[in-house]
Parts: sequence; C-alpha cells; structure tokens
Amino acid sequence: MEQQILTLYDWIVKLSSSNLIALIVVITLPLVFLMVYALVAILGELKISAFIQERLGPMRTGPWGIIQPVAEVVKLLQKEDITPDAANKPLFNMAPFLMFTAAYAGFAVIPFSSHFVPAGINLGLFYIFAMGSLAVIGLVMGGWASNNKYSLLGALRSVAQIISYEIPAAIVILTIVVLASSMNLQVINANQGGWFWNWYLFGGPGTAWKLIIIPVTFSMFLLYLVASLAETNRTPFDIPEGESELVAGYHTEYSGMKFAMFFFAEYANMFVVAALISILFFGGWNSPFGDFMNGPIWGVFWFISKSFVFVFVQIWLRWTLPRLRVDQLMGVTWKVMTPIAFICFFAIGLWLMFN
Amino acid sequence: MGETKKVEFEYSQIDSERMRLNVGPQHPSTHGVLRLEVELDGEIVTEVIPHIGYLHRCFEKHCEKMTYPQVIPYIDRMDYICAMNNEWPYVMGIEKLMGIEVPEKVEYIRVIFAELNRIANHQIAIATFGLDAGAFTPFLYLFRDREFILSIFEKASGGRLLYNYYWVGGLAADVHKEFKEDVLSIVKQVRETNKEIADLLLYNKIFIERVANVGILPADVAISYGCSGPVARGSGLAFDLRKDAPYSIYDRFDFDVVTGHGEVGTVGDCFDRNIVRFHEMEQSCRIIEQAIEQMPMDGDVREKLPKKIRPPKGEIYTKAENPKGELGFYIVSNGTDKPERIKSRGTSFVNLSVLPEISKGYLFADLIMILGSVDIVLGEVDR
Amino acid sequence: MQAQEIYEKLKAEFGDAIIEFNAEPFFDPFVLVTTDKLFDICLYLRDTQGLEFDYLSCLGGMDYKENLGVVYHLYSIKLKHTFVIKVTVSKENPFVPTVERIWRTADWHEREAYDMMGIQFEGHHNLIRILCPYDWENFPLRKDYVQPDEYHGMKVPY
Amino acid sequence: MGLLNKLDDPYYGGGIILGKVEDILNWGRSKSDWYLQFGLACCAIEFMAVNASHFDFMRFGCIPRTSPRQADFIIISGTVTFKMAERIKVLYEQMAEPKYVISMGSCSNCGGPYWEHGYHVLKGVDRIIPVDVYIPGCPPRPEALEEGMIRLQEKINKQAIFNKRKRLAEEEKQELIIDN
Repeated sequence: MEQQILTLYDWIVKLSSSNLIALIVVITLPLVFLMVYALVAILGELKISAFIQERLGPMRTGPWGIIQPVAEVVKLLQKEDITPDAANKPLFNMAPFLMFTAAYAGFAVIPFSSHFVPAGINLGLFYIFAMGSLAVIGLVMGGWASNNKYSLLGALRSVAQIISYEIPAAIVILTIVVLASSMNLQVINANQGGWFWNWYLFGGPGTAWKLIIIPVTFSMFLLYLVASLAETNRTPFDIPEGESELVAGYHTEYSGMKFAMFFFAEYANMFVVAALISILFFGGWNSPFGDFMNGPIWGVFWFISKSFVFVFVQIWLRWTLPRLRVDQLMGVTWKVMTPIAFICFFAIGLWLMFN
Repeated sequence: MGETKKVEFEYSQIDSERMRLNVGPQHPSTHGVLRLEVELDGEIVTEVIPHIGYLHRCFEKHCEKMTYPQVIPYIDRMDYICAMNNEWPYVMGIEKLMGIEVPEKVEYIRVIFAELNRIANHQIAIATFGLDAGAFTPFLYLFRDREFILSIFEKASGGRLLYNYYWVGGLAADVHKEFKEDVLSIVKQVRETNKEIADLLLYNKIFIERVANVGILPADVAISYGCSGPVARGSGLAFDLRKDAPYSIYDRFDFDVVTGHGEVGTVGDCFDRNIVRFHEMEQSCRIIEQAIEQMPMDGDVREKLPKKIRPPKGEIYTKAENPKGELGFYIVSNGTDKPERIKSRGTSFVNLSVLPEISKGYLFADLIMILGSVDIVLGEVDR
Repeated sequence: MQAQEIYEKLKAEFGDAIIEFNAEPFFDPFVLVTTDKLFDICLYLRDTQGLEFDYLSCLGGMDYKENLGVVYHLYSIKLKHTFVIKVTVSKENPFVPTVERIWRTADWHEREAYDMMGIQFEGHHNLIRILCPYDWENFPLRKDYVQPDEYHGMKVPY
Repeated sequence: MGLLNKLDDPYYGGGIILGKVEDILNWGRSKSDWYLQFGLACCAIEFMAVNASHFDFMRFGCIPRTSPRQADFIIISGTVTFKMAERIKVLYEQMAEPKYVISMGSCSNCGGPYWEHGYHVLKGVDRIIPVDVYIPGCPPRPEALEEGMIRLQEKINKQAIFNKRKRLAEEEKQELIIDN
C-alpha cells in the first residue's frame, strides 16, 4: 500500500527526460497493445470457435492461419467505404470513431503493472465506467443515422440493454469501492497483494472472519461477469446485433474501415471489461503466489494473462449459448440481478460495520 | 371549472406509429428466399404477410412436358432436404395406377432410406432452429452427423443431396454389401448425438425460455389450416399417415406417434413442435432397426417393366408422411407416357400458411423462432 | 365410410346439384358438382355426423382443354376416410365460390389455383397472385400458355 | 475503393514498389473473404454443409456475414427466378467494392434443369450480374465449391489494381457479359 505508484508517464519522463516524447509514447503504447491484442483476439475467436465446433478454423494464411487477422485488416483497408444516401452523414461517419474512442479511452487508466499505468488518476474506476457507458452513444448514433430499420431496432435494444445492465454492474463496483475504500485502480490492486486468498474474490485481505463474506464476493463476481457480457453485447446478450433477427443490428449499413472500427471497439471493450474483472476480483497485476514471480515486469504478464482468461470465457460462452429475447434480458437485470446486487452491497456494508 | 373526469388509459388509444419491416428475401433466418412483410408496434408483431414465390421453379409445368421417370429428378428438387421421401408418394402413385407390386426387398430399402432421410431432415430442422436462437455450435454437431447419413445415400445412389433413387417399380441400384452394418452404426451415432443435443440445446434454460409458450397453435386451428407432420403433432394431434393410412409396409413396424403435450409450456408451442421432431428421430431409429432385422439381402431391386411407362387413363391422389408432413401428388394420366397434370400438395406450402395466424402479438424475435419451428423449405413452398 | 355411401348421402341431400359420380377403376371415386351448390356441399361434408371431412388435403386447379376445373381432396382426421369433389367451369367465365371459410387452408390453395389457372374464386378475401410476381401476365399452367419473351428487361427463353 | 483510387497509377506498368504493394493488397483480399450468408435453393444446403465441420469453409478464411455491406463475395447458390433476380441485383449493388460472385450450380450458371420450360426461371445469373467463378453440378459437391473458392483466390491474386489499362480491359469484359 505504501509503495510509490508510478505512472507510465512518469517512468518515461524519467527515462527520456522529455515531456513530449513521454506523452507520445504513453498515448501510442496502449494503442499498439490494443492493435496487437485485437489481432490475437480475432484469431482466438476464430480458432476457439473452430475447436469447440470440431473444425480447424483458418489454415491457409501463414502457418495454421495465424496471420489471418492481418489479412483481414489489409482487406478491410481496401474495401469501399459506403455511406448510404439516406443516412445522416455526419452522425453516420462519426459513430464508429466515437465508439472506438470510448473503448480506447478506457485504456488510459488500466494498470498494466505496479509501475505502468498510463494515467494514475484517483477516480480511475469511475472514469473507466463512464467511458464504458459512452460507447452506447456511438451505438445509438450509428443505428439511428443509418436510416435502416434493422439498425434502428438494434440501437434501441442496445440502449435499453446497456443502460439497464450498468446498474447491477455499478452497484457491484461500488461494493468493491467500499471494500477497498478507494477508486484508484492501483490502490485496489495493491490492496490485493500477497497470496491469492487476498483477492477480492475471496473477500480481500483480512482475518479468517472474511470467510463469511466469500459467498457474497463470489456472487458479486458472477453478477459482474454477466453484466459485462451484456455491456459488450456478447452472447447470450448479443441481441443488438442478433444475426438471426436483425441481420447485423446497428452496424448493418457499415462497410470497410468504419465497420472495422466497430469491430475493434467490440474487442477493445471485451478487454476493458476483462481487465476490470481481473483488477476488481483477481488481484490485477499481483502474482497469485505471494512473492513468487512478482514485480513490475511480471505484473504485466499476470495482468494480461488474467485478462485473457476472461476474454476467453467471453468467447467460450458465445459459441455455447443461445441468445435471450429482449424482454427476458430486461427481466433478468431488473428482477434478478439488481436486487441481488443490492443485497450484496448491504451485506458487505454490514460486515464492514461489525468488523 | 368543469367536472373532473377520470381519464381511462387504454393502450389501444395511444397513437403509436406502426413500423413496416421487410424481412427477406435475403435474411439469415428466413430459411431461404421467403419474404415477410411485418408490421411492428414497437417490437410487437401486429401483422405478418408472407410473400412467397421467390423460388417458383415451374414444377407443375415441367411435369406436363416430361415423361413419368423424367419427373422424378424435379421432385427431388422440391423439398431438397428430404429428396428420398419426396420421390416415394410419386412412384407409389404410378405403381398403384399401373398395378405393379414391388419386391419385398425394395420396400424395406425404401423404408430404411425414407427414415434415414427423416432423421437427416429433422437434424437440419433442429439445427437451424437452434441457429435462429443464436446457438451456432449444435448446428455444426448435427451437420457433422448428417454427413454420415449422406454417405450411405451416396453409396447407394451416387448423389449426396438429390438422389433420383426411387424408380417406378423399384430402385435405381442395389445397396452395397455392408449396408446393414453401416446403417446400424449411423443409428448408434444419431442416438449419441441426440443425447448431446438435448443437453446442449433443447433443454438449455435459455433455449426453453425462448421457445416455451411462444407461437401456440391449437389443434383445431391446425386442422383447419391443413397442417400436418410435426406442426400438427406438436399441437397434440396424433395425425401420422404412417399409422392412419398405412402405405408400403409400415404396418409391420412397431413405433409410436409422437405428439406434443406441453412439456415446458402450453401444448402446441414452438418447443412442442421442435421436441416432436427430436423424439421422432428416435422413433425412426426404432423403425430402421426393425427393418434392418427383417430385410432380405438377396433379390432384385427392380420389377420387370415395359420400356415406356404408360399408366392407364386415370387419376390418383397419393400421399405419404414426409418429415415435414403430408406430401401429396395428384397425378392425372391420359394414357400416354407423359402425365396430363401433376399437382403437388407441398407440405411446407400448407404449413407456412399458418404463420400469420400464430405469430400475431409476439415479439419480433419470437416471429423468427415461430418461423423456425414450422420448418419450411422454400423449394416446396414455391415449387 | 365408403365413397358410394357418401355419394348416396349427398344425392339425397342435394339432388340435382350432384352431376356425376365416378367410381371407375384407376380413379379415386369422385363426384362432380355444380358451382352454385359447392359451398353448401362442402359445409355439409364438414359438419355432418359420420362424414366430418375436417381436413382439406389438396385443392388443385385443372385445365380440361375446353374448360377449367377445381378438384378438392378431402380427408377426415377422425374417421380416416377420403373423398373427392370436382367442379368444372368455362374458360370465359371461370367463377367458383370460395371454400376459404370452411377450410382456412383453402386460402393459399385458391390463390395458387388463381395464379396458375386463372380460376376466379368468388368471395375470397385476397385473391392475388401468390407464386408468380404480382405483375405477371397470363396463367402459366393453362395448356395454351406461351412463355413471354421478356420480363422487366430480362430475357425469358434460354 | 477508397484507398486504391488515391494510389492509382496513370502510367503503364506500375513499377516494382507498387507491384509488391499490389501483391500484399491482393493477398489480403484473397485470404480474407467474407461471404454473404445467402441461400437460394438446393445448392444452399450443400453450401451449409461446406460451412459445417466436415468441410469447414473457414479454412480458406471465409467468414459468414449477414449484411451485404460487409461481404466480399456472394455465392449464388441455386435457381434464380425472375421474382428474385431483381433482389439479387440490389444485393449485388449493396455490396462494397471490391466484390466477387461465385455462381454455384447449374441453375445459376445456365438455368439447369429448368432451362427449357422454366417460364419463371432466369437462365443464368450472369444475365444480371457479372460472375467470377462458375461451379458446375446439380448440386455441386462441397469439394467443388471449395475448388471454386481456390480458383477465386487465384483470380484475385492475379488482379491488377494499379495498372489502369489492364483494369479497364477487365471491366470492359465484364460489361460485355452483362450486355449479352
């Protein structure tokens, strides 16, 4: 807790002794990471789905098809950029960029390691959550401006869905804030240092009395996992782009690079929520085994691999489950998840009061 | 101040704008080239108008221009998912007109192939139904198994999808030597996969939520609309031509007519229609096993026939229980080698006509599920 | 119930409206009825105890060169018997009463018969083309049909 | 083609650097082909079988897209009727350049078994849209479709992007086909 938290920015300033270089590097590094991650995730999506379905997946682009995503990016760059005549052009063109910006802005506060965080602001959790909600505006803009009925239906559904699922997610996050008594992601991470039983999934650091709240924190984790699936529009909550009903939902009319932006934004969002899960419940950059393999560089490894596990879980669920209907989806959040989230919040509050 | 009047708030009085949505002909879940004109109130379907004919291939015109055996390939292309079953009522009708008795072995092979094709059809039906609900993986599992069935058909007829195998007075070719073992191994595989599918898809909580109590079709409406096959049986109607009007040698086999009984919801909902297909696969397996046991392996598969098939002047309506329901052919012969007229009663054509009736008042997502549960093939709807 | 008995019952009820009963070999036994009594006969067949033809298997338009016809294949789910009714109309005046209100399935069948043969079903609520495009000309299944040369700028013959 | 128009070379030839760039661009287009999820008739079932585990179309980098805007090529899998022909034309026009067409099965090649008496069948989809690869068969086996896909990839790899004269010649050829 007492350890000095360095931002990536400070670290590079120290290295290069120039503010400008530091600024540029800090801005581009996560972008580079995001690009590499997106390629890996797209390949992962293709290959994992193939594995689940007893297929091979892409095999002819490089060895075992591992550079398939590169080919896809090269292809998408060349595609014609169609703006439909009937579309509201400024909004139509802005939507994918807004969506991508929102997803990318979240990366500003993600702590990759104890010393690497692009911006170590105190309201990190709040900020990341706010940026996640911004994506819905891009979605609505895209859906409405396309002047396509399928897009419009997709956009309407997604607004209802994302806003509703933010409530249980916010309450769960608030509970973690109460437990950690901080909104700084680095502090939350640092709190969970040591062995894995100090993770908030297992009630955070504390005495054996914390065993009482482990069911509560477990259910909080599940709540947040489900809510995060809904926020990123993944199955079983992918009704905004539900292929069998709404053709391609809000991005039906998008082609070429603008579609790629939506595509990237979806994968970026997946990582952001996976990162948030690993920070809030799984100790972020902390090694699970005390001092073993612990440190700033190992932290990057632990953080990314924990996040990738949850990206994998999202992909896994997508290829396993059917999707819910729009009214059932709303029923789940308002009738089940929100009350449970409130109960969790109350239970944690009580526990803290008597502890 | 005037008197205060309590304003009755009624939903129907709200002047909400209805949206007309065009679904298809290119839409991922219209199962082909069906076009639905849907009127939506928010997301609630208020009206569905199917527009068909996007695959109208002039089947009946071709029948009048072709000789009797030449018609069979066109029949294959009507309901291309279960081509074996399609050919059957047609050749049966001509055999009846001409008074041909086909050899015992042929009857058994016809039954086995028809039932195998029934399984293949139901596999596609359940697979695409799951796909409509967003479950992609069960679709591929079922398609994997379907390939095994197709390989048997290929060994017998040379075709994977369209066979031209049932000929008037017999079959196009004999089956191969290891036929019985191959078929039994397929039956085993089908049963195994069915267990998997039941766990993964049919009794999945999310899936049940999606399909139970949706698109309820009462039995009397089903009769009035002429529904048959799993659509009618899903409504609790034990209407199966294999039992009711036994043709061929179906009276020798012991099997049950599966009907929907509202297992998780109301009788006649999407779940019932789908689960009927699922259980019918098991019944088909039973029939196949019995047929394999009784089937003689030696003997000819073709009756001696005149070179040109010329049924006497007359007319006949033949029907058989297709995987999708009653497939009928009204064959009018004028004594020459070309039919005067063949009218086909497309099963899907009739079953689809019930869609506007049962999809009103449900959500748009439900409409897709209802359409999937009716299980149509556009080749048969439009002919 | 056998076709003969059904015919006798119908004859007793409707008399002259039943023109002909045919039970020759190679034919499904059928009755030929007049168009003006068709609706009543169908209603009688559906609602009478012992007949109960609640299921319209098939409804097909026919072209008999001189005139047109409609064939109704009936089936009873409860009693498991079948029956066939036929009507004929002239090509100049092809009007047949609809049975859509008796069996709902007749709706689409009749639209198809109209589309293919040009038989007009009186009282049908929505008698428009069903398989061919709405602006298609002529009735393709008539024996004297000639393929058009062009449809919307696309060449029709090979 | 957004990027390509800007890189267009007015001179004949193109040069080594552009030649190599062309290779990379062609490689990207040929290896990542998203197809429109669109089935017409019997061939669509074989097309579904190609998607499934046994034949696995994704090996070639073919991913299904439901929206024509995001698709690179369309497989006309089955009989094209006049009622549908206008829709197919619209679908083709909705797709973003560069776009390709595979005509799968005899019906869409030439009318198939419906060529003589099919008053409502379009005898060959190439009467309304340009076709890149024809696959014979009624229906073609899944292997045939895969072969067709490989042929399409070969064709894309040979395409001229920067060589304007060559490209114009190609376009003229396509127009000739439509005129017929």
